[in-house]
Amino acid sequence: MKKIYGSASEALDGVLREGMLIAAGGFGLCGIPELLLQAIKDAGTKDLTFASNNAGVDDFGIGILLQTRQVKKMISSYVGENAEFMRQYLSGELELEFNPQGTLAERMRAGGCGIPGFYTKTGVGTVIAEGKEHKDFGGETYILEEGIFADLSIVKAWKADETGNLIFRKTARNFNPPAAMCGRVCVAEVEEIVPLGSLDPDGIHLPGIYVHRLIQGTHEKRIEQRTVRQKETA
Amino acid sequence: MKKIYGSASEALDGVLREGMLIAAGGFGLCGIPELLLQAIKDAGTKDLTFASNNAGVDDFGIGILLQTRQVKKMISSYVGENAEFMRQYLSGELELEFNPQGTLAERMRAGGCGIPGFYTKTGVGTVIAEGKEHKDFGGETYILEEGIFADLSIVKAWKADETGNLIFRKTARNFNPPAAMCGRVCVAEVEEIVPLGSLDPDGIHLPGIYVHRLIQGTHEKRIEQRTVRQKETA
Amino acid sequence: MPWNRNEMAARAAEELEDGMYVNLGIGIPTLVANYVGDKDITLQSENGMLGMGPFPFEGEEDADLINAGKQTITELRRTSYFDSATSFGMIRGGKIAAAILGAMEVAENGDLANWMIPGKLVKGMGGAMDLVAGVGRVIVVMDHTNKHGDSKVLRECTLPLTGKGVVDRIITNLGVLDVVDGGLKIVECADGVTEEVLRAATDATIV
Amino acid sequence: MPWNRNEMAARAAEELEDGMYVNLGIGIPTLVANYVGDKDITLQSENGMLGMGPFPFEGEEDADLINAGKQTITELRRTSYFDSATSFGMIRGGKIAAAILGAMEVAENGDLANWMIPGKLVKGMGGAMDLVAGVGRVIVVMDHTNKHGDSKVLRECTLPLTGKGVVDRIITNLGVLDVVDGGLKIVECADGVTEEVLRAATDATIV
Repeated sequence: MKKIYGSASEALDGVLREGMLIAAGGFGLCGIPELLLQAIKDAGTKDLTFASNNAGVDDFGIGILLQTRQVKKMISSYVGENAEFMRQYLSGELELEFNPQGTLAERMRAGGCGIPGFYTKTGVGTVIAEGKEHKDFGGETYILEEGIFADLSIVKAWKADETGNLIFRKTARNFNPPAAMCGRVCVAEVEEIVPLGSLDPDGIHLPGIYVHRLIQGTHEKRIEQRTVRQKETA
Repeated sequence: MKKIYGSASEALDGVLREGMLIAAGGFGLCGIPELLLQAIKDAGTKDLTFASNNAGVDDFGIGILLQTRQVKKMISSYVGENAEFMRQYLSGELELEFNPQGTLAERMRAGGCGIPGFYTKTGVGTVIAEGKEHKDFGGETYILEEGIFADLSIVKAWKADETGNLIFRKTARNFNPPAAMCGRVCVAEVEEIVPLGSLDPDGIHLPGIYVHRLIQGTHEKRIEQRTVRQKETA
Repeated sequence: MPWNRNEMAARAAEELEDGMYVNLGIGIPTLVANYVGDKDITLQSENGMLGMGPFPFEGEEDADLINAGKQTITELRRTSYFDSATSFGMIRGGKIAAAILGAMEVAENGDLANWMIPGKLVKGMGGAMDLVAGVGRVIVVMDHTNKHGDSKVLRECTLPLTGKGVVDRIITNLGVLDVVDGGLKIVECADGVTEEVLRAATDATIV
Repeated sequence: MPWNRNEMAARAAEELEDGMYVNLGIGIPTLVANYVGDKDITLQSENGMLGMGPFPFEGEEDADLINAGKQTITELRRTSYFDSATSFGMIRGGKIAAAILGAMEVAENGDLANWMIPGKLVKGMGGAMDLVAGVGRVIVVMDHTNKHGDSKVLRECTLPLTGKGVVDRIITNLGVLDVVDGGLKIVECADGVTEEVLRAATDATIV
């Protein structure tokens, strides 16, 4: 049962279709499945809905699929830093469903864990709560949020073994595990596929059961806000 | 802000009270907070409710608190291997709330994650579903299960640093992370407290934010079912 | 001649396909692992492990490494460990392709009873209710009749249920039955067992 | 003389106690980290990190290590990383003792608006709604008035809310106010600011 594919395009062969819901990992430009996004652009699949915390920037991340008008709808918590996004949104070409960031992450995990709905205090009394079921627990009001069940997950990890066990690096983990969990099919791109047995079984961040297809590639890993401090001189 | 205490009894000082709800980690006798359970026995606190997958055996684990009649109620998925438990239960001295194992684990995580209720398919159409709210999602029926919000969590880990970052070993992880999450106060016992900075930040299983008090001790780590295979002779 | 325990396990192993993640229950299901042959099967242990290995050699037992039956086991090169909430998340979320479980009773509508007998000591359902509710395919392996010779394959379960309409396939010492619309369908008879014998031993609608 | 940005941050830092886990928002709240002194404070970055360190030295930036403002940062010896679901689990679950956030408007009942202005470009709430709903104590740090001189502390918010009744304390350039029954209570005035000046600048009930 080979999970390793030769390229992002090969790994996506047969799983892309118009109008599908794709859950994508990443926060800002950190830990995004950049190779798979490029392959989706190359495939030209249209009318996609993305559940993704952000929408990338104009020329990187999901932004490249906005330029080609492949995205119909975004389910996100924050879509700043993207002029093309705003243009399409304001002109009505692009649908947008704002989710609070934690609600989005939990909705992905819930979908992956067979939980179709859960209650949260987040957003009670705000526009987010409109039209949602309200329910009291212990005298406090919560709203019902639904699990996300995606057709496809695309995620980026640091290392994998051939069975798809994944480890992430620092804050590049972010939405990748919950996004991976909630897809019917999950394709992962990694910086390095290591020999079976070289990952610590106690240190696996995402077990291979969640990963159906796998590619290794070279990542640009662009930095959005380069902030530094000066070395103090003695 | 010191989290490290000198002994299990010191770590529990001021947090035990009669009638409280305690979430305990462990599966069978694997990864149980054996030192803290012994200290609760020594403290003699009564009318305790335990959310714990199992109830130990007669002379180890939660079993030692059954012998001293300190337990009023168990919330568990499996309570075999314990004659004293059965005696107290059948005589009406002990209350028992069965939860499916996955429902119990998720109820703990939910409590720790501020989720007062979630829907699951587990138990629909069984005695477990009686009296619980039913709700349809996508044409399928689910039942509402509530988060567990414990007064105290007691867990056992392998290693900790002084800030309470924990790592577990192999299948001794089990219920420990979700149990730790759902307590208002969490006390952890570990085999070794290692110097700050010696745990890999990418490999922390349970961040120190969940751990309020910490002890190091020597663990018996009893094996319940010793099963082996024979070495093939050449 | 009906199948013995090992033959039932071997037949159950035929249900498993390359690449599957599988949960095996206690008893005959545990034996299934001996018959997977060259197939690339990953076993889940619901207490928090994927890639369960065989029992350890004597002296190599590890108290921190047990399966859901609380037996000492070993790890493999593919093994990963995780907590119980994550473990049942993958079960509930349908990530486990198949569970092979024992049963006390199975009904023709797929109802399963395998966790309690009223009036007897109740040990608990453990992870059984989660497994039957969540995994992709539930295969029951059990003797066709109980020790009194009564069918364990029934029109309706008499015991408290573990899950409603959850069983896909039943493998017994007499043969293999599928749960289909309107009742059970005979897929296969054990060697030397005729369809008549199987029907006669089964207290359920066979379509 | 009203407090400047650094003085507001320094005042906000007084809210933090030894051992606290804290989330700092973007803007003035970020400066609070400079004033915690010897106190043992652990900063959370909601994209999946506890124990956030300072900005890296030039040339040591790591694309895999950013904060919730997408800035490059560093780790500490106490650092742990986790996924976004876990991160917001700890926020929603009340494990973070305090959040210090900026705001566009705060009302006397604790309502907070800090994520959108209708008719203007909407970027999204990010993690703000989760933070104000979940953390133990919400402290707002902001200028008392907007650039037109109008009070940002109001009887009722006019902008879409981030959270309802969520703010505990407001620290502005003019002083410190607590949300209490019936309105706001003056805790402290900035150096050289009189209670009369603070009242006059505040378009809300002061009790």
